[in-house]
Amino acid sequence: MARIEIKQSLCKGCALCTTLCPEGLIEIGKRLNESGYFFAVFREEGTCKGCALCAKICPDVAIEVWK
Amino acid sequence: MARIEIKQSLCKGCALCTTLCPEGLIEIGKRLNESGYFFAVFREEGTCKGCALCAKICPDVAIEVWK
Amino acid sequence: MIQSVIMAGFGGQGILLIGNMLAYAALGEGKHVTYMPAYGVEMRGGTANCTVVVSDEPIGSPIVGKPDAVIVMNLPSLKKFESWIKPEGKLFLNTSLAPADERTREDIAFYPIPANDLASQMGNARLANMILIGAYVKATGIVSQDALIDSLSKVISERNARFIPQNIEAIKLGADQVETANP
Amino acid sequence: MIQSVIMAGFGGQGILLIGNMLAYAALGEGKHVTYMPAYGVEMRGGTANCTVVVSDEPIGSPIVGKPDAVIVMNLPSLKKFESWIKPEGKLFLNTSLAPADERTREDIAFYPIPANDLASQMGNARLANMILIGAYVKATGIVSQDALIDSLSKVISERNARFIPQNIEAIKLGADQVETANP
Amino acid sequence: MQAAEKKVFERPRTLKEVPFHFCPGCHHGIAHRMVAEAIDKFQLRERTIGVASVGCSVFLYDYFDVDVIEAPHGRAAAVATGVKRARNDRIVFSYQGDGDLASIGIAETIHTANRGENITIIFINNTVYGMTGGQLAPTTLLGQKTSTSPYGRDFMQDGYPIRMTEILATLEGTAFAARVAFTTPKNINMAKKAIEKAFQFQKEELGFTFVEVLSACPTNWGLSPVDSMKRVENEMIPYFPLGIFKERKAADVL
Amino acid sequence: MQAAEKKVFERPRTLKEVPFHFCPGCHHGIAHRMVAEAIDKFQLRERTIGVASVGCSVFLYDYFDVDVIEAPHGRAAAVATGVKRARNDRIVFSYQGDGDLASIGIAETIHTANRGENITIIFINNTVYGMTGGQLAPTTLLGQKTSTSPYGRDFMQDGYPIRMTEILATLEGTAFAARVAFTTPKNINMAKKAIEKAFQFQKEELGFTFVEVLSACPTNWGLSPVDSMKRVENEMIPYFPLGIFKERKAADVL
Amino acid sequence: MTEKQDLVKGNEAVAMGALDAGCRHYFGYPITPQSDIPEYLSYHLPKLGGEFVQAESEVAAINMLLGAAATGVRAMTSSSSPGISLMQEGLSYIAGSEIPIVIINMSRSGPGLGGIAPSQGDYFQAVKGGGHGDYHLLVLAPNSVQELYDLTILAFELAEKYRNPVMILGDAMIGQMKEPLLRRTPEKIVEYPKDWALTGAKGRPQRVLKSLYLKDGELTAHNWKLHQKYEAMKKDEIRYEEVFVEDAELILVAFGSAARISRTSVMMAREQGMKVGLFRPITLFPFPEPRLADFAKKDVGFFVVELNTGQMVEDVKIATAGRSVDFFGKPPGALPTPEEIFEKIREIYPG
Amino acid sequence: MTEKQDLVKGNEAVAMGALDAGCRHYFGYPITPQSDIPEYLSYHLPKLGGEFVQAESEVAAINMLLGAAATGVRAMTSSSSPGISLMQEGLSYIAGSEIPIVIINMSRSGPGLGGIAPSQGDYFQAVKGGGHGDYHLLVLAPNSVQELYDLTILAFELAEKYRNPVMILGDAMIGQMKEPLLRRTPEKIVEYPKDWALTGAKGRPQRVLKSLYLKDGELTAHNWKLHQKYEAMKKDEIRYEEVFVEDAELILVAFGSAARISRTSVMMAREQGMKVGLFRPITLFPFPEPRLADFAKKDVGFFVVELNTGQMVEDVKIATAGRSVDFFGKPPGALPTPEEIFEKIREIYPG
Ligand SMILES: Cc1ncc(C[n+]2csc(CCOP(=O)(O)OP(=O)(O)O)c2C)c(N)n1
Ligand SMILES: Cc1ncc(C[n+]2csc(CCOP(=O)(O)OP(=O)(O)O)c2C)c(N)n1
Ligand code: SF4
Ligand code: SF4
Ligand code: SF4
Ligand code: SF4
Ligand code: SF4
Ligand code: SF4
Ligand SMILES: [Mg+2]
Ligand SMILES: [Mg+2]
Repeated sequence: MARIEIKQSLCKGCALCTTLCPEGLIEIGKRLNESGYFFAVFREEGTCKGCALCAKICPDVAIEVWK
Repeated sequence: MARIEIKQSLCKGCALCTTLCPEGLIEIGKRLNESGYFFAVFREEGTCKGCALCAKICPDVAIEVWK
Repeated sequence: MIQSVIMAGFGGQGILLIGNMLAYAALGEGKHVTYMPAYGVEMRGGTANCTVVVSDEPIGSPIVGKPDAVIVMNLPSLKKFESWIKPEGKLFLNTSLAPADERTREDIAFYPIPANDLASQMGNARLANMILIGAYVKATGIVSQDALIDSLSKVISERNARFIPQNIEAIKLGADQVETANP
Repeated sequence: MIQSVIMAGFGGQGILLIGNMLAYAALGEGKHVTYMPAYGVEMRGGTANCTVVVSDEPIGSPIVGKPDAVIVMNLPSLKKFESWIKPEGKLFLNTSLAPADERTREDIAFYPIPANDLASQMGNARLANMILIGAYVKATGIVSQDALIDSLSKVISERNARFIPQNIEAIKLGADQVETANP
Repeated sequence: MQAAEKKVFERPRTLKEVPFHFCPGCHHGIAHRMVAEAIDKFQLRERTIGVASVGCSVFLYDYFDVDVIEAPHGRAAAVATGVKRARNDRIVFSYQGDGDLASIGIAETIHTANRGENITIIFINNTVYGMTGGQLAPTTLLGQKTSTSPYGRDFMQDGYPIRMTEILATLEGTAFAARVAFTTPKNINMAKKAIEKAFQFQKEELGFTFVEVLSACPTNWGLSPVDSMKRVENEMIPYFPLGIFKERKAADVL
Repeated sequence: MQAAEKKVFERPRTLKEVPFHFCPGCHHGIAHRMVAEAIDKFQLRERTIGVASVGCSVFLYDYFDVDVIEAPHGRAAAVATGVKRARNDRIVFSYQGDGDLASIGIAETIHTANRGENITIIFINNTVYGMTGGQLAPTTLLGQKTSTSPYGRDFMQDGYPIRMTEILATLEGTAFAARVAFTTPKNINMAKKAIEKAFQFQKEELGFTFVEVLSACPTNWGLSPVDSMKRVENEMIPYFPLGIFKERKAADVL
Repeated sequence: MTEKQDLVKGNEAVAMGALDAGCRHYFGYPITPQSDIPEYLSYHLPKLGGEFVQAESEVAAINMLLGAAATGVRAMTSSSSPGISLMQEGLSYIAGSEIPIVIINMSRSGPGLGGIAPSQGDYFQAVKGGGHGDYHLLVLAPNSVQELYDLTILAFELAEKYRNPVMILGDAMIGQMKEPLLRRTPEKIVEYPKDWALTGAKGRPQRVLKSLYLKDGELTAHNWKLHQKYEAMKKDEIRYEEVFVEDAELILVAFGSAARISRTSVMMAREQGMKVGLFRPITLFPFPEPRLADFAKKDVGFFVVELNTGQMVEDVKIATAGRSVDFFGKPPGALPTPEEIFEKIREIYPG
Repeated sequence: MTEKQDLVKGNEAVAMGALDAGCRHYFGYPITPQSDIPEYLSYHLPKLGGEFVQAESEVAAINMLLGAAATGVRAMTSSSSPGISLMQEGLSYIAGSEIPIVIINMSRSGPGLGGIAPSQGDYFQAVKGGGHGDYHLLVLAPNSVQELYDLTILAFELAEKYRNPVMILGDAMIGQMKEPLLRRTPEKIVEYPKDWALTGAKGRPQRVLKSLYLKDGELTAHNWKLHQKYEAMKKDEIRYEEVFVEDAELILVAFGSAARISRTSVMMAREQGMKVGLFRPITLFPFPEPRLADFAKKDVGFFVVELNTGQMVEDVKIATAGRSVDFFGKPPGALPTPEEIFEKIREIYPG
């Protein structure tokens, strides 16, 4: 039962994580953060494998992974 | 009947021509030129082939060759 | 007559674009004008602002310490520039991103305009800047609205010419806000 | 007492070496001294010269416009420096390479010395400079001959130490010329 | 159960808790993280001195919790040489863009490698001058439009995209030279290993180490971050092949 | 009979009747003559602009009867680029020493080659800074003593002798790159041909052309001219192999 | 010859001026805040058959310029402070070899990397000579977009007239601002004989451009020759602008963007009835020393305003020997406002 | 601590001074007339465990120096005019980053390649700042072999005291001349805290040395901070030498080798009964302005002698505001003789 945490304030909404997650668990949300970016959100529903690919590609080190 | 002419004033006595002449026709003389160098001299006695090796190696373009 | 305005906001909000429009509009009306961006090309992110001075006489400083008006598109810019405004000057505030109650001065004319919300209602959040410049021009009369609209063709590339009608609409919508905002 | 000398000749004649010797000799005798080469490291070929000033007092300029003496080892240097010599100064000329009749001044003491010929007679043409410095020191008494001889060990590397006796001989031979040259 | 949960990916110690100023989707951030991880891995933070270069990565010191000196544009390799010669028991790395390293700084780069200075250079090749607004870089691909090659790079006019890793690999002083990218999970892993190896080699005093990172500049390419990633894969890698171009065995030094 | 006699070797027209200032036995003189001969051969004198560099060959203009511009130390390739870009129908060559070209000027050299500038560089590698009195050059051989490597060049300290022809040959913009020497009649002929080919290529607008000449500096080597020649043959050639390293066929340009 | 005004950025006005002066060869390296110049030229030069070369560095750029200009073509480079520092050796060679070039310094904040904001910290470097040896650039300091254009054209003429490098010293403010520009393309480009240009020695003796002089006395003579050119510039090329100086009791002296801002401050002072004038050197070298010396004969105070901690103020002191010279400096990082300078005027204003 | 005098070349005295000041890191590139310095150090440094690096260029050298000195070690470079020009960007960074370094300019003739003869054409570059931005080097101008040695040691101390680059401005004359030197190795090297040095952030917060300041007002503050240092130098570091100035009616002002030659001319004048004195600035920045201003209060004339066409004369004019200042310049190519200067004195001497 792995999971990730996306630090909303660090995310710039680049969407690279969304393309790499093998489970399609991340999407760009509809809300702006304080820097004016639509940030990525973790869709709690699916099964996260804790593969950390999302974190490894995140240019803003906005993702932490728990397993 | 080839021959060479060494321009005494240009010669710096480096002796490179003496080492390259296949006929051993050139030697460094015993007189100084106006720049203070013992200059090379052509020993008229041997048979110059006009190969121009002496001229080609002369760093001071002091040698002309006739054939 | 000499009038100066500082416009400020986030990098992507099109601040420099409306600054340029105002400058072209003034030029179109045969006025003297200076447009001065404060930029940060070598620093990514951050805020953008520019100063436009319009005058009937040759202009000295393109930099002003006490602008006649300020157009503010986000909160940090409100904090930075509100205090600069000349007494009895004008503040045009994008209340969608900088709440009206964050302002502190009472000695100036205040034009609160929910530009992002209005723009979203128009179907394109990026029109917020047009709404504000429309309001500013209407409220100050610094140039005519026609001149402002004419300037669009100078700042919008041919490739994007199809967006011009939208922009005109937004300018007019902004102009309409002036009465509501500061009746 | 302050005495200055310019020494000049072709690049390879060991001018700077004898200049250095004189400077070391002066230092050895506890005098003030400056040694100033005019050099052309970035230009190959050409001439070399140096100026040495010896004094009992601290020395101002290491450059002199009117030297007390000039040591000349070739013809171009004679042409250049003869006119510089102070009235009643001294000219030491290597007549092997610069004929005595090329000189023009009569108001100075003249020491014609066939240094190259003398050196060749000693079996080593490169000693010409030693002969001239020997003569100069003898004629001026600027330093003692002993001090000059002592300076050899400062300027000649250990590898070449075996040549020192030859050099001493040449210095003495030079000193001996003074009387003959300028009786 | 929360208690059993373990953090399997976290921000490296050497990277401060500060948001990057980079544009969205800029690969500088990924490269930063990997360098910090390598420093953490070998526990080098307290003896590392970083050299910041002039380019989008100039604020290195805002992110890396190590001592940092700021070099003039292009001179980071020379500065790093000075640092290392003065403190040869410290770990010294520079982090440079393609304009910085391959254009204005190519002399310092080549001679630092040729001297075999025991330092590490991380080289960010994004085929463009990022910080100054997208001008032609020595690595700009043929045909690529930039703000100073508005008609596309033409070799008759602007010359050819330069392959730094290949050039440096030919030099005797280079101990390790590799080119990496972040386009696929496999490439990401390879990149991480290469950067680690560079620091490891430095630790073992094997000589000059160099990692070229093919990197995206969405802002100046005028592409989205996702499309930029594709461009790295489809356009850059074919011209700038990935791999290890030189890896010295310890014995070579002797 | 005198009348039938023909001059078979004479001073080339492009070389003025002026004695060189070079030291006895210095190979600069031979290289000068060959360049002048190449210019004569293709009748280029009246449309050639030479670029003098700072080194023992700085007085290029005293010897070559062509228009000449004097470049700052190391920058001859950049100056030549400027000349050629301004007058692309002229023949432009620079003549540079190893300190000039491979040390301070390596950036300009590499980028000029990389841009494929249609110029010719004659590069005199004598493993030493001649003009300034024999300091370490980037081409100084390992173990060689110079006035700034008094204990002999040590790669741990000073790095490795750099092979410029090999580096330049790897660049796309280079049309012709060769290394030659004057040690034997065969090598002398090869040298002459290489220099001619460089000018011919330029005439045909094939791109950047480069000839490295292994050259003796008897003065700073502390050797006689004859022994210096032997050193070129026995010590330099083994490390700096002779030959043509790149020769572009016309078709490559297209 | 177009007569219509357009809204133009300062940097672009420079590029337009260069094109209209007949310059077809540009060599440069990108640097903020002047990259609009190479960007504009990289677009336009190829269409005009010119050459735009992005050099590998500023060192390479200045030397490419040396090579190109040596052949007699009009050529230029542009950069900003750190890049200009890298060009100092080349500039010294160019001045020494008497090659006419134009160089633009849209200066930014220093020292070091500093920042990209406007600054006048490079006055000394530009005016006293940042490179080695005894030489001077002719330095022009525009303060408007129109002047950037006009002085760029003039720069090419003066460079050829004196066979000397001419620098336009601007800064991030005037380079980035936009104003209406009247692009009055010259009807005829003023040119000077090019009997020194390297074009190949066809049918004439060899020509050499160099700065090395080793023969006895040659270099001394060469230095004096250069000196004479600088004296000639002092005689013939001094340019300045004066506003309200006739009756002024206090003369504010400022150049470039500091002058532009100060102009408003002087207006404010006049509105308050203070007799304040503005003296704006347009040529920084030659410095309008004689004109200031004239004012110094009257009972008038001087007030120098610079975007630095005090550089041109030294030249004002030399010119006004003995007079009181006040100084207000604002080193880079934040521009002074007209109001701020006006406050200083009020403090200083006599009585 | 050796007490014996030896005959030493000026350049070597610099190298000895550096070693005796504890400098163990040298970075440089050969250039006449200073190559004796790197040659000497390449021989001695390895024996002392130091590092001698022949850089690929002067640009590389100054940046290696920046890196080494940033770690807190004493480090230096040396060069001559064209090489110093190439270092201007680096120097501006070093000053801006407040890194203590020592740089030697054994200046030669310019502009451009010029020649290798002595010259003082680099005064402006050294003193006004040849690089971009508002900064100053502290500049020392020795005029003897002994002073070359002593001032080199002092240079390292002052560099650390002010965290500022210190330049020794010599020339081919004092660099090449030999004189007796007393190598009085300091008993204790004067050092200053190095709480800014980059040594690895072990057990302490990160340290950063940089010159980029982008936050509002930061760079302005940084520039004023640097300015305060220069003001402090003006207060505490002015050095000069005076000969016969007390009763002088004419004060000859000269530095370095021009002063050395002039000293003999002044002696000649005194022998003729002329009341002539010599004022020799030892620090060129800070310039001994207050001291000259004191003299200017008296009825005395000034006569500036320089090996150029007129540079320091400007600073003398500023210092002596209003006084008559005569100038004799000898640009490079031939040194003036004491006799020549004496003739000028005779022409100028009042009465
Ligand atoms: C001497 C000098 N020249 C030019 C500049 C301007 N400049 C700053 S960053 C840069 C290039 C940045 O490109 P790159 O090195 O590729 O880094 P990136 O921003 O792409 O990561 C330039 C030209 C400068 N600061 N200093
Ligand atoms: C900027 C600069 N740095 C250094 C020098 C001094 N300098 C003159 S020639 C030279 C090197 C000469 O060596 P090389 O290029 O190998 O030519 P060579 O004399 O051996 O033919 C140097 C360092 C200079 N003139 N300018
Ligand atoms: S850890 Fe892997 S599965 Fe989980 S969100 Fe990230 S990429 Fe998707
Ligand atoms: S990769 Fe990082 S910055 Fe980009 S959208 Fe995902 S969490 Fe946000
Ligand atoms: S031409 Fe040949 S044979 Fe004749 S002298 Fe010369 S080398 Fe000897
Ligand atoms: S090669 Fe030439 S210079 Fe040398 S000795 Fe022979 S003729 Fe003289
Ligand atoms: S400009 Fe390009 S390289 Fe710079 S931060 Fe933005 S995306 Fe990254
Ligand atoms: S020093 Fe060497 S390279 Fe220079 S001329 Fe003499 S031998 Fe030739
Ligand atoms: Mg880049
Ligand atoms: Mg060499």
